[in-house]
Amino acid sequence: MTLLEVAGVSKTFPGVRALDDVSFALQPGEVHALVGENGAGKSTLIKVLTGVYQPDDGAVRYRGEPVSFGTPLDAQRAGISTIYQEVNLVPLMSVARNLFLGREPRNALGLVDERRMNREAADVLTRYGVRTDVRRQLGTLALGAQQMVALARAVMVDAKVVIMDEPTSSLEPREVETLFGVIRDLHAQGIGIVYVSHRLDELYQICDRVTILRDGRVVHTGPLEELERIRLVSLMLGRDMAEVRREGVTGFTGEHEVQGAQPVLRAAGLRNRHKLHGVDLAVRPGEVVGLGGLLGAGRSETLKAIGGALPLDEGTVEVAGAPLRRRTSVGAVKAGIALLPEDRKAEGIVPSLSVRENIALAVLPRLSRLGLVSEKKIDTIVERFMTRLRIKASSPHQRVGDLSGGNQQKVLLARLLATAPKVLLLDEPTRGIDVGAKAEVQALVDELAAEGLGVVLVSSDAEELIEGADRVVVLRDGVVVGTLDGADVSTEGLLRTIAAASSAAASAATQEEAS
Amino acid sequence: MTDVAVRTPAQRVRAWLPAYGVYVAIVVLLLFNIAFTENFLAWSNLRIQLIQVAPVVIVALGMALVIGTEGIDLSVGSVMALAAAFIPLYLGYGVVAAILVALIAGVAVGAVNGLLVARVGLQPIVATLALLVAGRGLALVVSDSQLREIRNPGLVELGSGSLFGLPYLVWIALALVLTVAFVVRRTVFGRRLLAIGGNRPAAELAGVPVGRVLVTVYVVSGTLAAVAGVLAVARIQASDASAVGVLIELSAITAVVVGGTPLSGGRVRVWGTVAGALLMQLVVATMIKHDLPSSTAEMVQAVIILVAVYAARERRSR
Amino acid sequence: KEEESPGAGAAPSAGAGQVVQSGAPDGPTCSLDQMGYTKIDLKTAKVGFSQSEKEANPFRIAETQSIKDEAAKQGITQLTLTNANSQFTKQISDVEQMIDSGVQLLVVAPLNSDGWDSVFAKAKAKKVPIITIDRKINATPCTDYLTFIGSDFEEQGKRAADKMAEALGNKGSVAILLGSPGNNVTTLRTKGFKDQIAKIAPDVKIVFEQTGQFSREEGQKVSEQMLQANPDIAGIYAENDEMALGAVTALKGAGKSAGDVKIVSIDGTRGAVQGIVDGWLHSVIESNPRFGPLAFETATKFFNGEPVAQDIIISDREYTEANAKTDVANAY
Amino acid sequence: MTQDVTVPPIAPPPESALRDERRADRLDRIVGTVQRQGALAVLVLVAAIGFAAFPNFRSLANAETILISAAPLALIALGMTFVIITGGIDLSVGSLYVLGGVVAAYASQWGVLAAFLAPLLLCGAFGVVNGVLVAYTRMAPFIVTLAALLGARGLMRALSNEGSETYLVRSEAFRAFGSGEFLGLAYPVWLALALFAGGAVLLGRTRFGASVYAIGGSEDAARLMGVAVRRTQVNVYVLSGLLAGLAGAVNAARLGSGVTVIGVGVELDAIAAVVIGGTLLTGGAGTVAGTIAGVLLLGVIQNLINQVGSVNISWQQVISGAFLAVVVVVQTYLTRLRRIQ
Ligand SMILES: Nc1ncnc2c1ncn2[C@@H]1O[C@H](COP(=O)(O)OP(=O)(O)OP(=O)(O)O)[C@@H](O)[C@H]1O
Ligand SMILES: Nc1ncnc2c1ncn2[C@@H]1O[C@H](COP(=O)(O)OP(=O)(O)OP(=O)(O)O)[C@@H](O)[C@H]1O
Ligand SMILES: [Mg+2]
Ligand SMILES: [Mg+2]
Repeated sequence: MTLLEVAGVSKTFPGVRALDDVSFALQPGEVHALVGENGAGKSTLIKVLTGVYQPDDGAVRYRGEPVSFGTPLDAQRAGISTIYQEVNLVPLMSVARNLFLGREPRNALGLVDERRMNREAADVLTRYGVRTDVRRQLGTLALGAQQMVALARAVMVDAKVVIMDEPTSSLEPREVETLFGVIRDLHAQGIGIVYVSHRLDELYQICDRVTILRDGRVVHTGPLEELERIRLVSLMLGRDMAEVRREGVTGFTGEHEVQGAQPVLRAAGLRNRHKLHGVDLAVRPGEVVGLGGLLGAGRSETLKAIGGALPLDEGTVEVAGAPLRRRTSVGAVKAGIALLPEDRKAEGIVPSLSVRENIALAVLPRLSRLGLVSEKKIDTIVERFMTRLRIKASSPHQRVGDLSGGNQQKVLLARLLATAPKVLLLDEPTRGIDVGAKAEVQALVDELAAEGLGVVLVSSDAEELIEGADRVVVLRDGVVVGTLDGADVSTEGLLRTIAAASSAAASAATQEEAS
Repeated sequence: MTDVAVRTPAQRVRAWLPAYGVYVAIVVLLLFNIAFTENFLAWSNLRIQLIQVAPVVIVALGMALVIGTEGIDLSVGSVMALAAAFIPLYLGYGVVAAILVALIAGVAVGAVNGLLVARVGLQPIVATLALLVAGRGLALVVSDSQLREIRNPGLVELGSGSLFGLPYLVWIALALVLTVAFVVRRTVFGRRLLAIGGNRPAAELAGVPVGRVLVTVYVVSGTLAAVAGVLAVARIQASDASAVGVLIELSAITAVVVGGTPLSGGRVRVWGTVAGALLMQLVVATMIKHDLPSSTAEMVQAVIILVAVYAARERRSR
Repeated sequence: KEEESPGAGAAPSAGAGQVVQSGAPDGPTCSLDQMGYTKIDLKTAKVGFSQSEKEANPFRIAETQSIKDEAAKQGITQLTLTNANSQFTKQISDVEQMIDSGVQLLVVAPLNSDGWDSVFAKAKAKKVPIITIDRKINATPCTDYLTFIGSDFEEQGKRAADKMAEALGNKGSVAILLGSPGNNVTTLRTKGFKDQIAKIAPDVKIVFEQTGQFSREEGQKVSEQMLQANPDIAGIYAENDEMALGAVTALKGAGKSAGDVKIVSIDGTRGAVQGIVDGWLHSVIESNPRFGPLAFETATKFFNGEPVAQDIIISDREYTEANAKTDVANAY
Repeated sequence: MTQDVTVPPIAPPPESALRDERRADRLDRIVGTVQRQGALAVLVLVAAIGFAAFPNFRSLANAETILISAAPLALIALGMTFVIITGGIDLSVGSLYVLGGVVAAYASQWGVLAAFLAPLLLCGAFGVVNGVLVAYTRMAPFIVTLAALLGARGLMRALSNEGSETYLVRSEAFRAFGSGEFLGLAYPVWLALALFAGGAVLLGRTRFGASVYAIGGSEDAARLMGVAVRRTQVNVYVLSGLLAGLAGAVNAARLGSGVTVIGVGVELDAIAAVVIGGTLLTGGAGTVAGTIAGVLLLGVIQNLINQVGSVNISWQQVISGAFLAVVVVVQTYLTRLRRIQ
């Protein structure tokens, strides 16, 4: 019997047909990959399945019965557990409360048993590698750790179906392994899983079947094994296999030519209580420096500190030899530093404004005279970057909040590039971006480096880091523990450095314990 | 993602109504009055409506900008009172000097609001609530709680005179509306303000000088309120710190929201705000003219606000 | 450097003091024995005065000033003043707090005529006599409170009606500018006016009644609307002077000249009396706010064991064309 | 309910990091407590000053006066706390408070039960309308409840002959509720204490309370996490309406009549009390205990101003406005300290 099924579903948003006569079936005990370009309609399909959106047309059937979930709660009650694309938890509430919201353990009086809840939460989370005080506010956790909380929350209940919309986009290889362990387990219990990801390796590792969406339509569905990787990409992108093959899958071309010996960015002794303990970094023009390390190593903090978004207790930042005096974002942007934040929903896009306004936001002073903006100049810039980054929007005037995740990311990149920066700080630039766009972004990074920009790249995708960076600086607990150069820039090298640092730290800790 | 250009008529109305619902309501109310209110179409009557709505429009303009940044300014009524209180004290130095002092008072209160919100990080509703209370007190202190009559010919002329048949008050309001509309639409400041309202951390990271923009917005709101205070003095030919501007913050907020500007920030509808103020003015005038008791009038107002905002609300796809 | 003259009230207690109109020998009286309270010396006593509204209009300014001045004159050093700022519940707790802190005599200008139960219970327990001024409380004199000193608001309304009927020659349409809704003063001044008009001038039609909140600005706004809808209005009855002056500005704006519309109002502030001199107002019924002398005189008598009247109604004057010019200096 | 999933073992973060974090957390919690109890701290401080400076402030009777005058505002602020934590606001409480009082006084002719039930029903109904409009039409709470403010006041005036009629309380039992005492504390004070205790449990220890916080923290996330967002929203507005009506009834019992001239601006007092109590107006955080401290703080300040004697009312306003600002600035500062951790 089919577990969850949709037939002929359509969903239209103002100006966009997000789903067009889509049919999809999930069998018990299968891991079903749902793939497609950014904006193909994956998240929309998931939201239709779980009662967030009501379909305009078509039917949803669950365990053979026609259903119509009015709210996500209905779907959850019926046994469909979902991890939505953006982390959807409540940052101000404690970790434990987030984990148990709506199903808190209660005592004899019907009151929430806080003690038990905290204990159980700690137990559950340790199994997912998250060790923290569960009474802490969730928002103080790194995005990856939050993602693991969301995962634990979804899997904790007795679900028949688990839907995961890009669960790995902010996870480390190590956590991805944890996640896969969980998925295999659910699989063995006969639970149906819908799995969305832009990381193709992952799909081939754990998925049984695949459904490919393009422009809101199903273009292929079938066993994954039988589908060649190149063919999958070509189906997704709607291009010839030959063309895809020619382009290759990563966009990086290899070494960059470093121009000039003087670093364009030099950060020294960055210190912030609890987060950074003296980080040094230098980037020369045309160089791409990767920041490696595990979750919580302080990579995001380093970027934020350089970009003026994190107050520093100590440390200096120089751009092209000139020290930054005003340690604010405004000062950093003026000095030519552009930061792509990790959390694009909270710190990146302005959802209520149009694509056009979002792209122009950071360069307004340059596109204006005497405080009056020049619409013509804006149009030129916006058009240039929308074409260059292939931003898919119904028009430059579409609300950014209504774009698909990947396209939002591209809009942000466009905003940064429009400022013609000297230094680019990219925190997970390809997070949630489809293969096609990812290659484009990567190629773009190459291109920008070639133009003489200094780039700092943070990515939890080891491959991306290795291929894209000329040098990788490895962080741990807010300190630089090693640098990989030249031939050392390899996956093994990276893992070796991280492992060495871990054991050193561990032994240091034991010594401290002993004394 | 096929673009769908075809829409059913119902859909088209639904897309259109949020933006233009207020105007529809105004037309309906106008028609009602033309049919049932004596002397309604007379120019003298329309003139009165414009004069009475002018101060609300001016205050609402500032409020709309503040709301665009996801803030709110409850102190506007007290600023009006403070501006009014200063006028008679400095009239001895001439009308211009007196008006200048009044405007400076508005700038000062606005700056305090702005600093509390932008630099100290207070929630706008609390920061401006503090100034709502303290500002009124200050106005009474300044004026020694006395109502003072104004006989300065310049001010009286400002309040009751006309140019090309339109009262000065209306010209001033119109000029300010055009200016603010222009600022929102065409200036860097306008765009930045909307970005802050849409997502403050994002605006900050994009290099928008958030603090400066916010302080400016509150200063503009304070100044506009002070202008309204000066005009109120000129119009009633008296400076009455205890009564001027009482509860105008609610009228202004209502005008802004009825005009289709969401309280959640990120968007400002200047002409919608004007329309919102006009609508509420018409509602009040209609009820006064038909001599409804205050109980009925208040209940009717409640319903009209709800209907107008319901029509103009943001629709989210589900 | 002040060019403008203050609209009102520079020398409040300078004007005419209050004159008792009725109540003296024939009405019911109240004495120390009757209430069972003890004698105290007013000079060394703690006295509390609770004002209801901000001293921001001539009436309230003059009222508070008169209490203060008279207390000083009597040599009372311990006078506590509170102001409820138009919040009734604040007034209740203000008064209760004064009782807690040991005042021995309370003078209260109530914001509202009902709702004093808890205060009276407390005052009785502590044996603190309460003199209410200007507004009467719906309770038992000589039990709940000592006595009431003030005007008869309904009577004021009636007198205003007499003036209006006279001004209009018993016919024409009239608009009422009401005070704040729910306020007892509004209620009584409206009732007195309407009853009397119905009785003496049935051809005077009341075509419009809207609140002007006792404020000049609102009075002006409402009048402006009213003048458009009722261009043939002959008279305006304003329940206080401020609204009347607002109506004058509205009339000027509508191009009317002095005397076109007859305005009758109540209070007797200087600005309004000047309005009569200028011809814009027809007449003003006074409501005298200078309660200080009468209040302390009554208290002194009471503490001396003499009987005092339970209802001390003062006689209010009226200003018309005949006396306005000469008496404008007396107005507050 | 927890499924057995075997998770491949991964190296836990080193102990040293965890210890560091724990240390940070301890500080975090201390500062957090101070911040949450900031209002209480200020209250203690201000009361101490009052104690030292004014002999009359020290009396038990004065304390009782403060408590009983604060009781109605406390009830209103309790409901407001729930609404604000969901990220909403309820401007209608002032009008519902008057309406409740008028209706209670009128209904007291049918006995004490009617005197309580009638305002609860009517104001609860207003709460339902507020809640339904907020939850189902996505109109801003500010504007919905602003309309309710007007509507409820209009209704109150319509019921009381344009406000001119004051109904007297006819039920002796109801009147006794307003004036009676138990163990030295007035009944209304006991009622407020009991409801606050109940409110604290409801907010902190029930699933409903968890939903309230979740909605305020992030409405979208709460919806996706399966919180019954709309039902919870309706419930908090109903709660707020009920409590405002109850406050009106309590006040009517105490005053012995349904006074029509009260309640203007009470919503702002309630909001101020809630915010002084440390609740975020943006929603998602706050406590009932803080609110009670906020209410008392407002009462004590007023009491002290009166103790000073003859502070001009204009200056009183300047002082209370400035005071409000100072308290909130201090609190914001503490919050920020905490966030920097
Ligand atoms: N609420 C909305 N209003 C209007 N348009 C929307 C809305 N949500 C999604 N869309 C549009 O529907 C289309 C499908 O979006 P969806 O989020 O389903 O893409 P996706 O396949 O999940 O992409 P990604 O891989 O980037 O997450 C996009 O064009 C998007 O702009
Ligand atoms: N496994 C974990 N469990 C609990 N908390 C964690 C974990 N890993 C990191 N954190 C928390 O994350 C915070 C630091 O994260 P940070 O953003 O610096 O990580 P990062 O190196 O940038 O990684 P990412 O790029 O994934 O965000 C710290 O507060 C730390 O306590
Ligand atoms: Mg998606
Ligand atoms: Mg990071």
